[in-house]
Amino acid sequence: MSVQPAAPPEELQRKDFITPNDVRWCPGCGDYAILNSLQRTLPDLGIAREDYCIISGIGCSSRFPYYMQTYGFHTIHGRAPSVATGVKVANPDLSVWIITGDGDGLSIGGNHTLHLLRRNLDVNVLLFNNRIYGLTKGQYSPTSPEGTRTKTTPSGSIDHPVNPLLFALGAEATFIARTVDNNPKHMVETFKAAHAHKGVSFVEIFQNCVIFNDGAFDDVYSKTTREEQLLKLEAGKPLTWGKDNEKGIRLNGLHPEIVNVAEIDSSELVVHDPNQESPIQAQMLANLTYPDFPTPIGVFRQIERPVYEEQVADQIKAAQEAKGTGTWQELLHGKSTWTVEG
Amino acid sequence: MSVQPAAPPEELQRKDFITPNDVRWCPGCGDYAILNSLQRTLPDLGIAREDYCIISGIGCSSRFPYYMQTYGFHTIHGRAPSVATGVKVANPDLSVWIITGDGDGLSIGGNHTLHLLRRNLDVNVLLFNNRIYGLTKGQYSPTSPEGTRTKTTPSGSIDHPVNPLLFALGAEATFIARTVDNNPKHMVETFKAAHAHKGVSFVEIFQNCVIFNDGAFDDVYSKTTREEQLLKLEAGKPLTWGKDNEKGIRLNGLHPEIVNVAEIDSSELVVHDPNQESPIQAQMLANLTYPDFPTPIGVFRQIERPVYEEQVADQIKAAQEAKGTGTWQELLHGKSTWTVEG
Amino acid sequence: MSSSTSAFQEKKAAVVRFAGDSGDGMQVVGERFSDTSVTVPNSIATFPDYPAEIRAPIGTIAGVSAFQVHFGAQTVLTPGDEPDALVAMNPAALAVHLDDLAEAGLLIVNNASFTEDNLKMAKFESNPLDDPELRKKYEVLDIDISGLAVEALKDSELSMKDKLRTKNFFALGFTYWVYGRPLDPTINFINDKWGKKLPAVADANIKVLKAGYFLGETTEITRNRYMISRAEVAPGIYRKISGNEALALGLIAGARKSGRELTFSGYPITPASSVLEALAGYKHFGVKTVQAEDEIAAIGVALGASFAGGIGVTATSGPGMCLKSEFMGLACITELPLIIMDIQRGGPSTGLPTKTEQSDLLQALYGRHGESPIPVVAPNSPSDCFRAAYDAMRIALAYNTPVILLSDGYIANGSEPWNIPSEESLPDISRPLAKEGDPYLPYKRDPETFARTQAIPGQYGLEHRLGGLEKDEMGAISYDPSNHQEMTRLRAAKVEAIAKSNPELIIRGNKTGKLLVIGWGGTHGAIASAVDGLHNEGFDNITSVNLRHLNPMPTELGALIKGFDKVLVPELNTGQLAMIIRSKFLVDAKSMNKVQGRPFKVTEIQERILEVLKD
Amino acid sequence: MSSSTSAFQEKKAAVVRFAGDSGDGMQVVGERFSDTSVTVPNSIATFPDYPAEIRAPIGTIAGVSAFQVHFGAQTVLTPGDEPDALVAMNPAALAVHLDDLAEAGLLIVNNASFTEDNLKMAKFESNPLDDPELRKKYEVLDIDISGLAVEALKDSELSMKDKLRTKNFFALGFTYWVYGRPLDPTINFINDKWGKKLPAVADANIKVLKAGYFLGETTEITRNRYMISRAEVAPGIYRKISGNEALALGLIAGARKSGRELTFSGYPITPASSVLEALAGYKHFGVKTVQAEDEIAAIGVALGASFAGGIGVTATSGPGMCLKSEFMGLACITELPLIIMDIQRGGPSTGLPTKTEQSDLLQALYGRHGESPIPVVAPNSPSDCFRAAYDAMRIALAYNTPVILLSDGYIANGSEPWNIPSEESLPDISRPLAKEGDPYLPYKRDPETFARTQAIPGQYGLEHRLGGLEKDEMGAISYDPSNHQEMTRLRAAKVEAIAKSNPELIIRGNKTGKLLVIGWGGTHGAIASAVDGLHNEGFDNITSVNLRHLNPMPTELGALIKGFDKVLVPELNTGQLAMIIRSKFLVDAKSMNKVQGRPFKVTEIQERILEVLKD
Ligand SMILES: Cc1ncc(C[n+]2csc(CCOP(=O)(O)OP(=O)(O)O)c2C)c(N)n1
Ligand SMILES: Cc1ncc(C[n+]2csc(CCOP(=O)(O)OP(=O)(O)O)c2C)c(N)n1
Ligand code: SF4
Ligand code: SF4
Ligand SMILES: [Mg+2]
Ligand SMILES: [Mg+2]
Repeated sequence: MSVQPAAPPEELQRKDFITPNDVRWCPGCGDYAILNSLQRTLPDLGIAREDYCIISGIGCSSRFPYYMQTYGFHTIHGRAPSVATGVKVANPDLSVWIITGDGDGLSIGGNHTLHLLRRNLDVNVLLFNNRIYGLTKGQYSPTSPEGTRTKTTPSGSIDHPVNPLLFALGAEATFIARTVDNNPKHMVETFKAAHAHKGVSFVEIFQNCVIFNDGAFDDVYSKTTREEQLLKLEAGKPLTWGKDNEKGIRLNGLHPEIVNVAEIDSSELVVHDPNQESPIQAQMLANLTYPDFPTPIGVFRQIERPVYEEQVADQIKAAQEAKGTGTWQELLHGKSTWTVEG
Repeated sequence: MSVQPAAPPEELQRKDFITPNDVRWCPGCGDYAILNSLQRTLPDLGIAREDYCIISGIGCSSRFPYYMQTYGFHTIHGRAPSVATGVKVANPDLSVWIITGDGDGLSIGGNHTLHLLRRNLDVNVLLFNNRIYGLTKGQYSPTSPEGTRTKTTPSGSIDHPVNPLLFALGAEATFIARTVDNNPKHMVETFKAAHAHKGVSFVEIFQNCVIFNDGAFDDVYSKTTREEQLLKLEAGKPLTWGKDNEKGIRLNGLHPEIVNVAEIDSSELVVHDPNQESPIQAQMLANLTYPDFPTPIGVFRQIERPVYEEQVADQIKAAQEAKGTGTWQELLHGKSTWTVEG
Repeated sequence: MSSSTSAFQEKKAAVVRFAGDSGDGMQVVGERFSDTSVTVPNSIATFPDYPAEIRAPIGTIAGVSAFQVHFGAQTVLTPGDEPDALVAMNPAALAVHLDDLAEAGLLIVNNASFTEDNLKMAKFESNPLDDPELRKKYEVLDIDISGLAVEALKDSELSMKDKLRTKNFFALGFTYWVYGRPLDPTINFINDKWGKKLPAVADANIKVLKAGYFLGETTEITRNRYMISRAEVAPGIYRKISGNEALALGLIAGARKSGRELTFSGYPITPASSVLEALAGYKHFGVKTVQAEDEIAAIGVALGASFAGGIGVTATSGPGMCLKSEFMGLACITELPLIIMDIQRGGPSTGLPTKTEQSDLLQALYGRHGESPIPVVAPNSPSDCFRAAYDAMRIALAYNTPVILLSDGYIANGSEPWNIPSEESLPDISRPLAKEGDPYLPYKRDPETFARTQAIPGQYGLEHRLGGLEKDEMGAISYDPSNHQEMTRLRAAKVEAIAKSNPELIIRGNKTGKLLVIGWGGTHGAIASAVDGLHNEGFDNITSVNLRHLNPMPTELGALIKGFDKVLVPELNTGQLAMIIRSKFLVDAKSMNKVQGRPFKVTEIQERILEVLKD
Repeated sequence: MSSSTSAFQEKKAAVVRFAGDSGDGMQVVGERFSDTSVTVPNSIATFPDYPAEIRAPIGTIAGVSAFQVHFGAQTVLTPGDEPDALVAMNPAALAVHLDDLAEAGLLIVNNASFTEDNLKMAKFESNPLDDPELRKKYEVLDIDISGLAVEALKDSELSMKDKLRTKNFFALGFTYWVYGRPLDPTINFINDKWGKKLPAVADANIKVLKAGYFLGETTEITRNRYMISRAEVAPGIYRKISGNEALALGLIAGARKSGRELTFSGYPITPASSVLEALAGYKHFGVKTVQAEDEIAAIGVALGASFAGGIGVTATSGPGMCLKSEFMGLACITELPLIIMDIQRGGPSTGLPTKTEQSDLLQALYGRHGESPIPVVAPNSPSDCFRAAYDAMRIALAYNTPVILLSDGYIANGSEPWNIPSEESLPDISRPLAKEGDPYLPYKRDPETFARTQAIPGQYGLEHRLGGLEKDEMGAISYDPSNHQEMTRLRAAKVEAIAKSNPELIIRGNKTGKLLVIGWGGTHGAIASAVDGLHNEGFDNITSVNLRHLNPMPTELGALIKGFDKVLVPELNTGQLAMIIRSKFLVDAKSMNKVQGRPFKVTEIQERILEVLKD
């Protein structure tokens, strides 16, 4: 491992982010496409390669840092958010990306995810949701639908699954999005939006585990289903989808209902506004689930709120402006001393 | 500690639930009123005293089991939900009450609370929210408002607080309510509703810590403020409050707005329906916060969903119906054996 | 089917290793070979060796999967140090495993897979089969296994891909011929598995199996065949069992015999997951399983179940043990029955998660704050896991205590024949609850065992509160200094008292001599084989003993140690048991350590023993 | 103010304990008494003793709060075994503390509070002041402290409630008179505190303080006064400091001297919370503090900060240590600098959370899975916490390793005078990062220290990945068996190598003799006092030594032990260090144990020493 001269930020390319290590996911795993998309995204962000830091927990997805030619930390199961918090607090200038799985981030690590989100650190969380534990060979996960049969649930799982976006809304995260591993363009767009957001960015990625949960998302995102089942959110645009955008959503009281766009006045359609302060529209969207509703992808919510590590730094600056940066004597002498003469 | 003959369930009284132990909360602590209210509630539920089990974590509030003459388990910090899960899975007939604090249940124990809620065990969670760490003498908690000055945050806290009800909605809990320690009647009603709900019941209780956070809720629930600031939720009734119920809530799109009831048609008011399947109304209500909106108390949501421990038992019953209850030979012989003759 | 061609060389035991790509079905044929061998009967022990990755790319070194079986005419206690025969289905398998092959061992290679691509993936610069040195060192049989399998199926309608998939059975058939094993058990297996659903596949596999066998019969391809004759095996009904399966069965058996309902709660982690997975399949036995959100919750659920009157059990590996430690302290102070299983793997941290190690012993003994003694039981072989789990439950219930069971990846995944016990042969381990109507003092103790008596929610009139704060005998919170001292003493005395109830040490060799070799847990097979082997060579001044109980220590150990000049403690760690033995018995115990993610070899231990004897 | 009435009895040292209800201000007057004593100067040591409850009901036994101060003309190392004088402000205080009072000791009682209600709450059946036995055993002064305080304020406009609140200063004033201490320091304190904001309160307290003093001057109420003359104290600038304050300052000093930014992340827990609380007040020193959601997150944040190039620190107590253990393993295998402070309290589980104990030593050494050696440093007094924290940071940075610092509730809350070090007297502990432009091998080691070199995010060209899986020297994941063995060896060798850099043992007594008394951490004061005391009595065959470094063990310890016939290890646990010493040095070290939530008494240790000498 010797020093490789990296290009200046404006000239970085995908290849600059590829490590010499063999990538060790199963052939066909959705993780490859996500890796690819992130390697395509980072060169365009105007950040020097050495200022990226990828932090993960444990799981198939969490092997990610080993495949990115940046600084990386493959930590322990579920705890990436806390390590990332320390990294960001210590050095707010780094671009920090947390890679986690549905087990890592929502089962063992659910609490750290919650607190990371509410604290609003300026980091990006990519949650690879394959609705299964991949690395430990196929037990059900907190996002597996009820009735999922796995090694540990031969009669079907009985836990009601976590909806990652509803969970993130419960934590009042400032940026919430969803993307899919079979749409590189959408992934790159979403990653860029996540990066652009100042504050915590929570991105759920539907990720296919070919070995233990193949086709988990086919109902909504396969070639044949996606037009009817995916609702692409775009700020300022009405909520419509379908081959010719013929379907739309309007409100009945607080409740969304599907309408035929042709049959109604277009002003009745809900217009997507991710930047509204109230979380209610994002909540309404996060409640939409297959098969009753289309599955929204894109940015659900993006609002401004002070960033944790900046406030840490600000409080220090304010204290230093008020009191100076502290002397040895001030430090050690405390409120009162006495002298014993020699 | 000798056997005290307890009355049959229908004749139990408050005194049957009082232990001889000294209660060791600070004089004036809101915990006393809550204890009182629960001791008044339990005798009325038609359950034998020995079938109650109170399980807590660590904190001032979590000393609760020691003061209830029932079975009790004062566990470790943040982990009461998991112990309660084990108790309920092992014996679904018990009436299990989890007592937790804002630190216990939402800081260290946030993840267990999340998973308890989504799994929908038939237990009751009473979260004593005093917005402070009491037992450890006054550090800020995950529900402390931004800017709270405590021993650990002399310049003010910078973490955006958790809204316990939004969090519970993020976990898709089936019963969500809020009550206040200075209204025994409302507490008893709410506890009874929680008990009546089949499935997990999550109850946030505003609780005053006289020592470290005195008056935290005075803005919304003191004698002088409560009429203007508390919105009592009642199923089937419109959302109105104020001295003469002169204020109400109606919708503007997805957004609630405060109206003068006299100035609008009463059909425009939102009518409270805790039993609707969609969480959207409950979400709208949980978003209402002081000072922009009144603070709702009462039952936000109550829906039906299969109960975890019953499903565990059902799967066992189904397996036994299909395969019998298993013999020694079936257990040990497995798929194939061979015999070595003597 | 038996064979009359080439004469057999008689051997006491042999070791065969099947190695190939993860997709090549090596585990399947390895299992078949061992199942066939037990019917001989031979004594056997096996060791599967999976790649760390779920699915490494085909043909790579990371993707190699292997299965080793040791079978003998005398008791066999380990899967064998080094294979006498290696089946290598591709270049990567050869690259990984060739070094292990015994001198002049038999090397069976599928030369069809030695393509340029595959050689490159295995990082070979040239084809090793072209190297004359290879043939000098080993008895090399390079066979076009893929080609011959396809050839055997020329009349089948299976796709080419499916035809190629049968090649593992060709290799198996040929290996059967080498060792003169019957084909019938495998044919029966194939018919059971595919006969109904996929008769064409069944047919094909049988055909190819036989083709492999007949290759030996009909050609002069090998000069040597080996005969491992019937072993003297104790009479009984046998099955093959892996360590983790045996743990699951031991728990169910214990729950049945104690009358407690079993609630098992776990969080998946290699190599412990399969305990939860196994138990989830026993719902009709009344077993309740909960996959918790993490290891902390898992032990919490188990403890809750015990508090409610069931018996709670959890299983994990090292990282999970860290997370469970706070709850173990609570179980210790509340004196509730509970079983915590640690299937050890290579550490520290994530370490070598798919490899074996014994480095959690000191954690099991001391990995909690405060004075919190917990009994520790360590099974010493796959089948012993049954008895160890049963024993752990006995202790947990009789003494109202958490118990740690320390297994390891090696015995968890390894399997061996198990002489199935009868229901009657297992002791009664039920333990009565407090009686309704009697006065109840939660911490009143049995004067002999020092155990308290449990009362459970739902029992009339016995309401009480447990918790992590120190209590007095009445169950009331107590800050009284002397009460804390006394409770601390009693908790320790209780654990010490367990020793009386534990089975006696099984000592291999004389009770006095020059060297005592002390091992614990899964190294039993290697240590016993090493010492037994030396006994056979006349070294009757060496004795070995395996500790199944690490806390409390066996009462007779101190006296035993005194009878020897030297003590050697081989462990798959850097000397953890040795540390304890030195402290407890003030004897200059020498450590033998290995931290390589692999079990000891018998020969390694023998060498070290001879060295120590010389010193 | 000095006094000329009653003559003084000269004493070498005295112990005074103030005890009353939590609301009686006992901590305040205790602090005043000790602050006044250091100006004499006397050598002092103090021990505050709070109730476990936040606010127990007034007058109850649970609500008693006390403060003990030991002051002497010679070096004083503990707060004293038993008070020579006890001030009891109410019956509950008397009930709790009377037993501790020295034979014929001075008992000052506020008899105004001995009302029927208060007697009942203190569980007295009759008024103990009426018991003639009491007056036989002690020198009892029952004074109407409340009444006299109110009387002194008859001209004040304060409310009756506020007047009554000054009674603690009356008791203080009287005690000053008994020991002939000056009032000025206290008057200055009162003026500083209330003079500006609440002049009436300041006035009242001063008046009452003087009234207390003059009660002694003007009446014949006591026969005895005591004089503890000036101590020979090393010259320097002094302050009083508690253990946890000293930890905070040591960390800030270390961060300044190493050039690393300090990020401290903790989760509140008794008795560790005050470290976080103290550091939160040093923002202008560039200290970053994070109150995390739990102990796991807290150590994760600290480790992240270290990875990013700062120095991460976390502090907790036993239950939190359990939770942090998995992350310690990660810090160990990634070889990042990190400091974990464990302020021990009574265990197991929640145990006796407000009481002291030393029962986490084995957890600190072994409480993680896998072979994961971590250096352990234990400060031995409140002020020593400064140096220990500084030292922990030196080790963490020089060796790229997590370090555990083991303090305890006793030294954390206790305070003593501290001779403030100058900036120059502290060694440079900076450690260079890897150089940009040089090739970077993450696990290449310094040949002497075995430490690797850190490169941090933001450094150009040094991009690399760390993680919990075993790595080779290049930093690549490695499943290679011999690499794992070698890395395991190197991690251990690195920790062993630290011993060379640690300060020499401070040995009290001769280097050979009959008995070596080995202690560690916070028992230093009691053990040293005990042995020094015996030296004074002529026992020059006893030597004491306190281990500040528990891992690695001091290199010279083995040789030292060899020079003695016997070894005694007093510990506030059931024999944890003794276990290690026995194992490492094969010496029959005897344990002296106490698990009562309280420190050793000097006399207890002396008795035990004499017993062992006799054996
Ligand atoms: C403390 C701990 N517990 C359990 C494990 C085992 N483990 C590793 S990854 C994993 C879950 C993986 O699921 P997910 O996060 O969804 O990632 P995926 O493999 O599906 O990408 C588990 C249970 C571990 N490494 N550490
Ligand atoms: C593992 C662990 N960490 C920390 C603590 C210390 N601790 C006890 S209670 C508590 C927080 C209490 O806050 P909350 O849950 O809000 O309860 P309250 O006292 O306010 O009722 C903490 C941090 C502990 N007992 N165990
Ligand atoms: S197991 Fe599933 S998630 Fe893991 S690498 Fe394979 S396909 Fe991907
Ligand atoms: S500290 Fe606060 S919450 Fe705790 S008992 Fe006192 S008043 Fe109640
Ligand atoms: Mg997953
Ligand atoms: Mg609280």
